[in-house]
Amino acid sequence: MKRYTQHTTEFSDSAGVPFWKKAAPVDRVYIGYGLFIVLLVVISYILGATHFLPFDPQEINMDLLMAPPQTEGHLLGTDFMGRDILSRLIIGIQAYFLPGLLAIGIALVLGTCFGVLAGYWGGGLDIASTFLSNLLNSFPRLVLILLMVAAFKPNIYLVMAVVGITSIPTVASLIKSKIQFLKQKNFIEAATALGLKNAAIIFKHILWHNCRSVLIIQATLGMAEAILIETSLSYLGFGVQEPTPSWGNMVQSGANYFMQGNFWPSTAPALTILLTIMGFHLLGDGLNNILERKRDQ
Amino acid sequence: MRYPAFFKARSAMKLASIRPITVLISRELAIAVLLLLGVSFVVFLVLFLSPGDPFSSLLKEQMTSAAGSHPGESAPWYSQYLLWLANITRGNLGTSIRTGLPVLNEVIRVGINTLYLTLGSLLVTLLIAVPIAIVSARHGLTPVNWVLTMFTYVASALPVFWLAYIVIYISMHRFGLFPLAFGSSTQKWNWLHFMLPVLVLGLSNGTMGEVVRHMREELSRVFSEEYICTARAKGASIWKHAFKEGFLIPITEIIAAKIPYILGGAVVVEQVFNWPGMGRMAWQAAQDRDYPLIMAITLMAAIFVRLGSLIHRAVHIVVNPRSSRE
Amino acid sequence: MKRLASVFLTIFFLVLVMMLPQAGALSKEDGSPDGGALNYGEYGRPATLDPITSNDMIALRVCELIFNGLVGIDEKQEIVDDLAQRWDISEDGRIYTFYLRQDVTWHALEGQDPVPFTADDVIMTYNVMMHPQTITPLKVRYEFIDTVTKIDDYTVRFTLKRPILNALARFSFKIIPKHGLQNSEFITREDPFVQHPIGTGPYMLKNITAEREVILVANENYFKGRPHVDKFIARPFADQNIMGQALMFNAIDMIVLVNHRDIPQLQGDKRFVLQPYNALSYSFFGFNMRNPLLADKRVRKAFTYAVNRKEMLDSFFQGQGTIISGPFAPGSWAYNLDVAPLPYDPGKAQQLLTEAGFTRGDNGIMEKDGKPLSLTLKVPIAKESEAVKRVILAFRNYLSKIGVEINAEFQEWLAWKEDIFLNHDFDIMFASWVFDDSADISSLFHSAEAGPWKNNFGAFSNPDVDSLIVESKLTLDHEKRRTINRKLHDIIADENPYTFLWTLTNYAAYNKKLRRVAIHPYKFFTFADGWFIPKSEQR
Amino acid sequence: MTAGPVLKIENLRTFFYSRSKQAFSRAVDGVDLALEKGETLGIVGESGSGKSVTALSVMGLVTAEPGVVSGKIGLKTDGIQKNLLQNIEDYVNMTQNNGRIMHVSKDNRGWQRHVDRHLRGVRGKEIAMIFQNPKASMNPFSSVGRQIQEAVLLNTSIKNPREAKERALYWLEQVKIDSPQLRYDNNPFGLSGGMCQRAMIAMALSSEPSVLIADEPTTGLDATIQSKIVSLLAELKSSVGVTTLLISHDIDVIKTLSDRVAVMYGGRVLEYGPSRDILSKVDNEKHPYTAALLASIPTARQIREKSYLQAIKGDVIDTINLPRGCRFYPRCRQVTDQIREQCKQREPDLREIASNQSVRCWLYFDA
Repeated sequence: MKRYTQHTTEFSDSAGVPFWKKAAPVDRVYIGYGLFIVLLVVISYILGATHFLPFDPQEINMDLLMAPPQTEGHLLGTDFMGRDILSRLIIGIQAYFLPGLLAIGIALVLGTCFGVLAGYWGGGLDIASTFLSNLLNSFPRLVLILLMVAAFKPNIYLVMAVVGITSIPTVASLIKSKIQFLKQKNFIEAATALGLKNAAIIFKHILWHNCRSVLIIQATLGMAEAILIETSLSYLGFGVQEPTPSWGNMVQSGANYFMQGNFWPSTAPALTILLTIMGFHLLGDGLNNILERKRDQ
Repeated sequence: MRYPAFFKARSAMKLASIRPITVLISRELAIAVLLLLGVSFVVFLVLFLSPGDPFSSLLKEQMTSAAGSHPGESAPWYSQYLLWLANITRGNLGTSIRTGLPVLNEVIRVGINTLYLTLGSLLVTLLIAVPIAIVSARHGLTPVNWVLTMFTYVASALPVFWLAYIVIYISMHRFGLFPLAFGSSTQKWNWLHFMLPVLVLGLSNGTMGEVVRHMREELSRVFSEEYICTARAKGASIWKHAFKEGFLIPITEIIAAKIPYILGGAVVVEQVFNWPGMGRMAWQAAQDRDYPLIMAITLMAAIFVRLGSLIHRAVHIVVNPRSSRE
Repeated sequence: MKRLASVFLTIFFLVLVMMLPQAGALSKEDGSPDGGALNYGEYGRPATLDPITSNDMIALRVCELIFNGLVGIDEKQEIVDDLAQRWDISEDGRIYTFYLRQDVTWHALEGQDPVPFTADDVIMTYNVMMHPQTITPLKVRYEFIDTVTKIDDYTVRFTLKRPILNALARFSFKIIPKHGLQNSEFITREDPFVQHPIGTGPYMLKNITAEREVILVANENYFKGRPHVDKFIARPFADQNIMGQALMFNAIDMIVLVNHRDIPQLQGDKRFVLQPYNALSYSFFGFNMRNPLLADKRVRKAFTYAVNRKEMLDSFFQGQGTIISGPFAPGSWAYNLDVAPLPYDPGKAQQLLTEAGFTRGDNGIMEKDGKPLSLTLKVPIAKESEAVKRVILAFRNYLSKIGVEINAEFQEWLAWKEDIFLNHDFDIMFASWVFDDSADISSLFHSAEAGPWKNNFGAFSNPDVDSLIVESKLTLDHEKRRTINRKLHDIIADENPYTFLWTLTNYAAYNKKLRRVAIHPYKFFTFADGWFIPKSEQR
Repeated sequence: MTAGPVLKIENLRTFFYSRSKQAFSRAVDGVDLALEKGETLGIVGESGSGKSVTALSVMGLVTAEPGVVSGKIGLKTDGIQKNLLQNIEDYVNMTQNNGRIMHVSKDNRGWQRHVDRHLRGVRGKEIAMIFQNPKASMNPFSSVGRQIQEAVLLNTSIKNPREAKERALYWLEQVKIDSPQLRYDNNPFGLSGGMCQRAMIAMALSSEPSVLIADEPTTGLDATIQSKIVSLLAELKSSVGVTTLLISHDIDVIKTLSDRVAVMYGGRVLEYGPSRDILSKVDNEKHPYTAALLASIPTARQIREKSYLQAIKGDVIDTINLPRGCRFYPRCRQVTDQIREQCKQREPDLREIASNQSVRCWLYFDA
């Protein structure tokens, strides 16, 4: 079987082609899907914030425990307290929103600092920040979280701070390699020769113009990370606690009935997690392909 | 006349080419030791800052004998740390608050189990991800390997315990097999008991999608290197030439980078599959605030991570002589 | 919940009031076949296996197989001889003399001759238990003993500080061997004995596997005759759902405590026997009376009225339990059946709050002098136990209906303990207590017990209760105590320091192959030497 | 043995697709060349004129899509005689409109697989190649000697590793690498650029090929080393006498080494003939592009007088938006009014204007 790739000539002027048209169709699908998920997340957030939900997510219905989908208007059924699963799914994103942002914030800000110190000034700072990065990398994230839980109290913000801190090395190494690449191209020397101040070079020319996309991609991946970690922690009992709904604790409590053949209460949130994380990952991937790798051939 | 000179020069060359490697590897070792020191310090710091002063109980005997004073009060933090460190280097990690067993033995015992699980699932991850990466690096995204790639993305986005439940459910109701790896002393040993947890963790440790992407990028980058073109031009196998840079180095890189993630996933998988490993013990220790135990587990996990990256560095140094110049 | 019970169990021992459903005289010449193995699943693993330092249920159950006490208990809950053949009690009830069996030997280590059991072991056990370096929850229980003396190798005399009721039952503590300990003065968890116990019981520890399975084998020289089942294997599980499935899949033969959510599934399964037994513990919501809002009896009572306990019991526990009104085991001599549990009556609750001076605020929350009735409920995290979550959530829900806001805070176990018992930083807490075997509630409700790490965490204080408790402790007359306790029950039910919920019926599930199973409510394996598996079903 | 060229390229077209511009770049657009046995054919032209792509197309090394789309490359040596682009039509679908290619589709994977199979025994064995940028072209993870040894083992009758090593050492000596035994174990990064290029040449020659393609062998090297490599190549040409396709933008190199020369521009051969005639004499009988190229080389006098260099005005043609007429027309300075319309409208053929010399320019013939 032969698979032909189609190429059509175009004799028109091609200078002004927007970047999304340059993207491979696959990347466009990825980004489209990712943006769709982000949109859903934002919509859920707004719906949750304005209480525009099919049911009150906290409303307990003792007569309707573990109802299957479509029962009495509960589109996705009810959970072990007879609460509406759909409403809880919608509002569940809020459990990740601020903690996730905290993790992302820590990772991006400190990671960028580390990266700039290591890449821009180099020398001893480079060695020191590489050492610190390696040090942070030496801790398996979940084990470190368990250590923190043992030492302090389990709290989603503490956990997310740990997630953020352990993500620093990734961001730092990306920023560092970016700066080293720019250095190789004599970009920084040229800028210095133009009389620009260090601050201007770093903030405007390096971070804003060249590292923006890297940071955006890392932020999308960070959100996915936060959701997955919280899910694992929920299983271990240290995640977001009732009555606040989070997708993680919904899967966990639903999974208690999984073995008895009652799949739905855990499947609905698990699929939500799956689709959302896929969305963030694919968005990051697509952006990476477009913005970072395939500038042009 | 010619040969003696030749041999002399050759041996000199050999020396020159080998010495840097041993030097470099020992340097890596030294860095690893330094990092472990750092890890121990961080662990110490976390517990030191935690409410409840876990160290006074840990170091009680040493402190009183060393400082001759009441523990925890007069001793400054650094002497506490040094004492603790000295104990560790002597192999004395204390005894578990919960069971009274020496922590070192306990952690080594469960550590080995976790190592099986970790390495096994790493193997699973690589066995699935690498072929997909190779195929898509070589042939681009065809529908088949696009589907496979998506599969790896799905796998890495699944909550691991949920997948574990599904696998257990299916294996019980479909195959009539109860997938508990350990705790089966009266049952006949079945390799599937071992395989399922490894498979679940391998699939769903959250790294597979990234492994595929990394391998694919590295491989396609190497395939577009000029020396691969040279290799093709001289009729040699490009796989052979791309092996070291496009395969060996990225794989050791992945192994080094993903061990922490897999160890994290192991915490959950060990719970579900009743695997008597470090993760399960860490969870128990976190609940009981069994400080000596959780410290030892964190250290042990860090040792695993450092070992992984040591292997990576060693391979990198041995394979790539350029790095000896860097 | 069970976890909590397991910890407090060691502080309050039980009154053995429940009649066990299966009974029957056992003798070792009963013709039942020997052989077979019993795998049973436990949620978690035992920390230690000796009877002194251990404080979890799992270890307690294993100890029941390995060790014996001076006296034991039969299936009718009556005290029978065990290591002591017979005993004398002095007229004034202060001197107990035990005449020990002379045919008892300790489990022999491999290649060694069995060591005979003597009075020295009993005396050492007592001394070790009471040694200040020994950390054991048993200590408080035996403070009533003044001295112990050895009369001869097979006779021991205990002198009590003062005569107490039901003292004989307390001599059921497990005896450990003198030659077993590293240090014969005290025992810590670092002693190898705690992991490799030697006892006199029907089973001896073979080994603890790398997977932390505890493997026990039949003691051929057991003084009551060799037990029938060859092997007991305790298997630790880390996930209750998986443990339930393991039973269904015959990977294990018995679960000592079945999760309530699994009961319907097991009930329909012909392969298993579901055996109910009373948990001998009760759940409650405890109020912190340091909070001025909760210091008012009417508020506390309003809360109890507002909660539909029946509905919760039916929905979450399949109705398997009894709603209680006081801190005594229902059906026991101390329980006052005249005090009925408060009914579910939100209207009455509303009314009581109004009486107490609360009015509905703007946001629907009751308030008094501008202070809203918004309380913090602290609960320990129990992984996978959604029964606790359900009760908490339902409680919130019921109270919100009468305008009380409850902020549930799930805390890690140790942090929770600190907050409740040390810092007293809570308004309401949820927990369960094990019933005390002599119906002694002094540490719960006596006002002197309100300090840090003491059990009157809510600082309940009532002069009548105080005096009644003291009076009850001093009396030796059973009938008189009964009257006092009935009075106590009445006052406490009225004062409502707790919202008493229920005592649950627990279930053990085991494979049908196991025959003549009699179960002790929480020690579980007390009668295990009589269990057997028919030859045809031994694997 | 039959007479005729060893390598004959006919109507070779190699296209690239630019996704961002959504259009083709016609890197090589109908090139005809013939390489006689024993001679050195030089291809000269600015960067982007399609020289290297021609060489890569011969070797089947074009990986970008769609790649080689049409043509015929006949290889006729002692051992082998085949069309290197055999069955290319099976893999390519072209639609033409008025002679212009509008649409191409290609089963590139199938083609690659086919080529890899088809060229087994050709690559290395019959045609060896030297690349520009020698340091990047040697495998950095393997020693220089071992890479040569590998070539020997793969492409010659020597199958014994020890013998192959001897042979590799011999070739290292042939390319004037001092103390070859020492260098044998060196990795490419340990060698200088010139040294690397020598090793590359040794590697190419060690396969004892019938045709050697040298793709910009001196580019990327220091000037002094360039001249050394050129003289080495010249020496090897006389001593080994291998048939060579030499590609360079450096006219001096071509002049020194090649017997015949093809001047390429915009994917087309504009002039083709003996290098002596084309590159040395300064007279009018050449394509304006060649003249411009020659003029851009500073002569000794120019350097002495520090006069301006005569660069060719304008940019190298964009092979995406090709003009209808002559490709050099936009930059041509010799257009006369008489032929201007023709230059604009129609592209001239490559016609013989003297013995062995062909030119593609309206100046030399009528429509």
